[in-house]
Amino acid sequence: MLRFVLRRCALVLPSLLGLLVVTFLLIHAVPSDPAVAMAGDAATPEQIAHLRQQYGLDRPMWEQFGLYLGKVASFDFGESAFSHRPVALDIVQRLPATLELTFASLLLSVLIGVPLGVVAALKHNSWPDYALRIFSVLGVAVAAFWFAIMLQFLFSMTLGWLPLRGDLSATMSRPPVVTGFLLLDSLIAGRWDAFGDAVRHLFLPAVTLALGGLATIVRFTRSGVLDTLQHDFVLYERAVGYSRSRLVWIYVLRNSLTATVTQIGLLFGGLIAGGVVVEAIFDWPGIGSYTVQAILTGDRQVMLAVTLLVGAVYAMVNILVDVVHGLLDPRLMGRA
Amino acid sequence: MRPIFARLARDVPAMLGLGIVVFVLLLAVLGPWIAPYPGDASASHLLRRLKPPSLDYPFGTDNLGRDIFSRVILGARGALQIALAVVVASMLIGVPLGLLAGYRSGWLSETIMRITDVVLAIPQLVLALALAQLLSPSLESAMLALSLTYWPFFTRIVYAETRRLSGSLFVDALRGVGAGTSRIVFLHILPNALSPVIVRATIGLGFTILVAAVLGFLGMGATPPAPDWGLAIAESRTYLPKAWWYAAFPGVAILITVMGFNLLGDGLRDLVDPRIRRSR
Amino acid sequence: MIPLLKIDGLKVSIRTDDGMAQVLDDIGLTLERGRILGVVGESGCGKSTLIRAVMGILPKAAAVEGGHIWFDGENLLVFSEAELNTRIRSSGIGFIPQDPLQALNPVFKVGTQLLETMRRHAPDDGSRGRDRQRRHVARLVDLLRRMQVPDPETALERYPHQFSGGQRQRLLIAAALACSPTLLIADEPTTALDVTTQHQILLLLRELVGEFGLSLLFVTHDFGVVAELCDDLCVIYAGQTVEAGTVQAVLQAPSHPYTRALLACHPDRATSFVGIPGLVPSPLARPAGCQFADRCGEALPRCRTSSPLPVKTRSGANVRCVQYA
Amino acid sequence: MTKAVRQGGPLLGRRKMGGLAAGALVAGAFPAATSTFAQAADASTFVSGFALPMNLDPHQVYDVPMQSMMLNAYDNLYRYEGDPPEIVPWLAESHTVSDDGLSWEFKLRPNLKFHDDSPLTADDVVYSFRRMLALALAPAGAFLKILKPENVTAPEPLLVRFKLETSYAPFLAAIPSICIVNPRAIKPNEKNGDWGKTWLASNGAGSGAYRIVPEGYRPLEYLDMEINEGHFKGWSDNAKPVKKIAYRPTKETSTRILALLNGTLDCTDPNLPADQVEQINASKIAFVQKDIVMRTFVVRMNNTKPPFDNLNARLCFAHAFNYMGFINDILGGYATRDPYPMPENLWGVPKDAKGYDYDLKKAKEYMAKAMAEGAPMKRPLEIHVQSENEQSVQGAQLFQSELAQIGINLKVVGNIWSNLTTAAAKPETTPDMWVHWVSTYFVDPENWVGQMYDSQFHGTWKASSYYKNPEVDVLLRKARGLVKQEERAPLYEQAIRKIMADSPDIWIYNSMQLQGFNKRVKGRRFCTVGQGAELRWITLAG
Repeated sequence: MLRFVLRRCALVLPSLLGLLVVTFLLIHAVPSDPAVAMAGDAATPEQIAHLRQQYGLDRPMWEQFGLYLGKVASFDFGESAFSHRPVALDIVQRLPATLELTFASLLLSVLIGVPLGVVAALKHNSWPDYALRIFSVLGVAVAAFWFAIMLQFLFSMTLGWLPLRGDLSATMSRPPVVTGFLLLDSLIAGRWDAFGDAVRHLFLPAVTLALGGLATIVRFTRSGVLDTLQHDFVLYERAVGYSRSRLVWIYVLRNSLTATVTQIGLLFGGLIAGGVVVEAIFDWPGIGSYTVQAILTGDRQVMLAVTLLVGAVYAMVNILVDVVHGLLDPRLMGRA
Repeated sequence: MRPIFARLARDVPAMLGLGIVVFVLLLAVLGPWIAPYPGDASASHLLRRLKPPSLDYPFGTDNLGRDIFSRVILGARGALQIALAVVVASMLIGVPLGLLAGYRSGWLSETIMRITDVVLAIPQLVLALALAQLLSPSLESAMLALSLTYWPFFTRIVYAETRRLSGSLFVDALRGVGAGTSRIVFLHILPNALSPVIVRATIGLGFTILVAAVLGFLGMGATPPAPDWGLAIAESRTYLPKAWWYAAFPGVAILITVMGFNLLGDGLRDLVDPRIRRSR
Repeated sequence: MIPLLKIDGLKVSIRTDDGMAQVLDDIGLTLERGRILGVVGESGCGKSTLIRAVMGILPKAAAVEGGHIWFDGENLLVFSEAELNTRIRSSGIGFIPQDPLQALNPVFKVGTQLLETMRRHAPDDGSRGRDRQRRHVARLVDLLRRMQVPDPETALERYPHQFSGGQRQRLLIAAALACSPTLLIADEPTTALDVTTQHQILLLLRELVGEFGLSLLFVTHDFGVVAELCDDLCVIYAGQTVEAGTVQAVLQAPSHPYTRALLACHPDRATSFVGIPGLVPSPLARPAGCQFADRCGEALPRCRTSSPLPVKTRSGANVRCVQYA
Repeated sequence: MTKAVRQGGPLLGRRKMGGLAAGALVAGAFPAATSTFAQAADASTFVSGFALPMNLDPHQVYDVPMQSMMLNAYDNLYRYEGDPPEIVPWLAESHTVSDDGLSWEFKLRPNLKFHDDSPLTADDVVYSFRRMLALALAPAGAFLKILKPENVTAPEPLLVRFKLETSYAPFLAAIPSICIVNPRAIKPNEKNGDWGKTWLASNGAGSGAYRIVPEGYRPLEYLDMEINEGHFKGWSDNAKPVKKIAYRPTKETSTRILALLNGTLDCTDPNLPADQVEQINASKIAFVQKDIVMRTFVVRMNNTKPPFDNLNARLCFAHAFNYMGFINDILGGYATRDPYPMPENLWGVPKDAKGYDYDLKKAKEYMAKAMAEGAPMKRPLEIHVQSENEQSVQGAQLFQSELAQIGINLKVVGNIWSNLTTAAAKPETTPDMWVHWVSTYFVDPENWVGQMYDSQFHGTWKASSYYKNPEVDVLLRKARGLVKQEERAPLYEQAIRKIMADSPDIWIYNSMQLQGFNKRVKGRRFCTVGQGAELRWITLAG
């Protein structure tokens, strides 16, 4: 098992290097001169030239790449051209918020999506199935931002149950940063008030983000269960009198989750990017709004770092997916 | 073909999807003749800004006094154009690469598939946004960006199918009777690999409309005064929550169209080949 | 004494994309206590549907249109799903499936799966909780040892793919016996096995019937197996019982032309390898009259008009053929 | 046409319509809802919707969001106060300037203290200016050419002396843009001679009325500040100041409005769209504050590209913009028509000069003249807008539809600020036309006409019309070298008259700032520099 994981990790490195080269080339083909934007509104041409020299922007591209690679190897992602803060610091501060949101929404979509997918499969080709399929496709097709605003209306304005924006109330003091994950840090500090407040703030963005993932999970669980139900062992298990619920929710479901787990892996990458809109609407202090900001200002260091980061997360999650596949299906472990 | 269609006809969601797709296609073709104010594609009328839905303007008017109903109808053509252009372009890149990588083996195949993997790992939205910025934000650059990030999906599917088929008996038999490579690939493998490609493309059409709308939302897609749905939503944000109709109707148009393509694609997927359930 | 299992006039149809399929059309059979009944027929004649009807696991699209399934004097067809589960499955009727590789859930340990059945269906011996589970494990280990499964103590901790085909079939037989049923139904349990293993399994089954005082309903397409194992025989064709009687009687003097044709095909007996010409009629379009008429070498004009009913022949068998009417 | 309506009808699911309708109803009804999260109960925390700067170092960033942050966390030698803005002594008590305008001396108040209680003296001022010059980032723009680091000195503990390279009139006007920072807080955090750049980007080292709480800072997301009881100004003029300022910038307009209406925010950012005013004023909880600021809206023309190199062509375009339609109908009247290349409320504007009005007939006449002179008026033209800024898009769209009426083909191209400023660095890459605002970086004509129309600034975005008139260059340079306002004003008036005659750009309006406030906010004072972001006078009622 350990050897399997290590081998997969080793295979990831060349991919990440390839990703780095491709993004580096792409981003450096962007015509906008970072030095101009970096210097700010009131800058003089001399200031701009000075910056260009300071950041090595006047050197040939391969030389810039070499320098960058050397730094990346030591986890130094340079400095944002605009905030002048170390990109690594910004990412370390923001990634936990996005991960928290991503996990919460994945949890929601799995907790809701898997049962719905199973029900759709059991009611295959009948009205409940149709309704669930249409509903889940609606989830993909609805514009997240519009849905988010509707949630804000209902839960924050009319009912007043949940907060409108942000990750913590303005009047609530933040627990000391230990892990960077607000929920965990609240628990570590024993701050139940902050924990409750943070959970309430997490709710609406997580629901919005869960919507797209929900549809995918329903869809793949449904087809996974349909596939499993074709197998002889289901018939056997019925014949020897397994209870219906245990048959479906334990014995069939575990066989059906392979495709779903693959999808969860793919979703994870998508959620980080898809979080952009949700993070903007709910002012969630995560990596999504950071990325958009970087793109709008042409902040190359940040764009590179985020691309690498998302690529790395994508790769890690896919390794995790393989591991989970192994846990779900012992036959795969035998082969690995 | 006939029994497939008969089975599709019994799949209620898929038929709903087909109905929607046909309806949107009709709107796209006939839009300028159906829309009550076809001139509102570009004209502005300051005196009737942001009017709520009424008999004259069933969906209300926008920030420049244009009839949203007309613009929603006129937007169908653009939405389909983007979607088709992106999907066709991705297929033109992805399918030949997949055939090549799948039929040949050795370094060429390896290289193609490794590049495909790398491109797949690039966060799509980030690349699309970066490219949109690279070429200055416009519909064309958004389309290019989307195509550049979408082709690997086709390459993967075609690669897998080609691998499977080129190992199959009938291709061996063809080789045995001395059929040329291009003949085998184009006359025998490609048609067989086509059905998963079509399914992927159908879903891709819906997906592209949605991503194009997200790009529009971030100011990287269509440019004014195009009656683009995503752009309308982006423009409407300044007027929310009061002018709810401004965002709602273009939003519903996107919702229905994307839903149509997805339902149809899902139905086809269920029909054509159970195996591709596993390949996303 | 009433027979342990008696089926009469069983009719089952299944709704398909292309219309209603009359899969079972007047099946009748009787299994006396302590005996082994072989049910023989070609593929597609309705054997699987028959078993699923007895176990109460017919597909959703299927409907029972007539007949009875008497098990120990009670009609199983009127049982609810819950009653079937609590009173019949495993505890009353043990089931040995056709393909041991496909029948075990690949992602769960063998022990987990076998104990799942016992937890619900093993006879109540007064023990509870951990204690009950421990007794179940002990019984399974005993059974596995009896079935000659190697390393019975660790077998429960292994996954299905870690066993060979024959071993898996032994596991499943042990599973079928675990809850002390009075009837075993075996669905071609040896087809997936090689000849030697097949023989061993048959011997084992034969022994077990005597040892545990069981009755066995054995479904197969192979007369050779029937001859080796069974006491009684029931031949079905196109959803109907065409001939039934003791193995001895039927094999010595097969009455129905179909039985004769089948026997002629059997490699042990056939003088030359000839199949029965023609195809089983589609269940979607059952012809009028005798179902076998189209393929029957002895068919008469009236065979195509009137449906024969089963009659008793001199040898003591029941035959559905106009020749005997 | 009703047929088409009916066709569209069934597509919208009943529930969807219901949801929308509910949304609309709610939009009217929610001010009544008192939310658990409307934190009106806490009268000591002011939740501000002002945007945050890219980072917290006032020597690295200088823009409108930075002003709103630094006016509260830092102090300056002089500061703009009041409306209209007036430059007043702040950390300095007074200043003197030599007759040649080269030597400036500022006398500091005694007993000034930083947040760490260490004394603020002339040495710290010297350190601050040298740091600003060494970093050479945005705030240094006004100083780099005229001030060398070694020429900022502290001859006495409370006296700072500046020796300028050349006489530069706007020097005093630019003094409020430089914050005095605490070297004792910064120096321990310096790395490789970076002047503590990385550290100060996320921390505070000032003396202002409020103190930055570093744990409460996440770039562009949130920032907490707490009151500095020992601020040199004292708190005698505000009996109940807010104890804590919580910056919670809100990115989406809709969230911003909702947050104001349910009490989550005490104020929005100062760029509220005009269409939102009515709704907010109708609520029980909030209102919109209107203030005239100095922020002009300009459509630039690239004077080097035909047809814009032709005066008649430029005059044609100047007459084709529907100024009042844009201001009254789209901006709801919340702006002032400003025909000058400068805010009309600033000194140096020739009040008698007449600007251009919307008149398509005249535009056509000029177009004919221009075409007679060979200007390619019919070629497809492009106007670039900032996509993320709805108002610039609307202005361009309006212009496009007017020009279409006289047969000119204008294409609206969405773009973003960083690309536009890069493109504006060369005349070849500068778009035909583009749209932007010019905010108050310092209150001086130099901020507008000086930097926009003196040809020495070609290559910067402010001078991106590439206008060159030697007479104007002479006037503007002369005015820049003089110190006295009464001597400079006539020069600017003269220059502006010439510029207006050449019509290099289309000047549209001077902004009115719209900012939403919770009704519990009392005591606000406004100044156009910083857009009223200084919060030391604020009290929260209830």
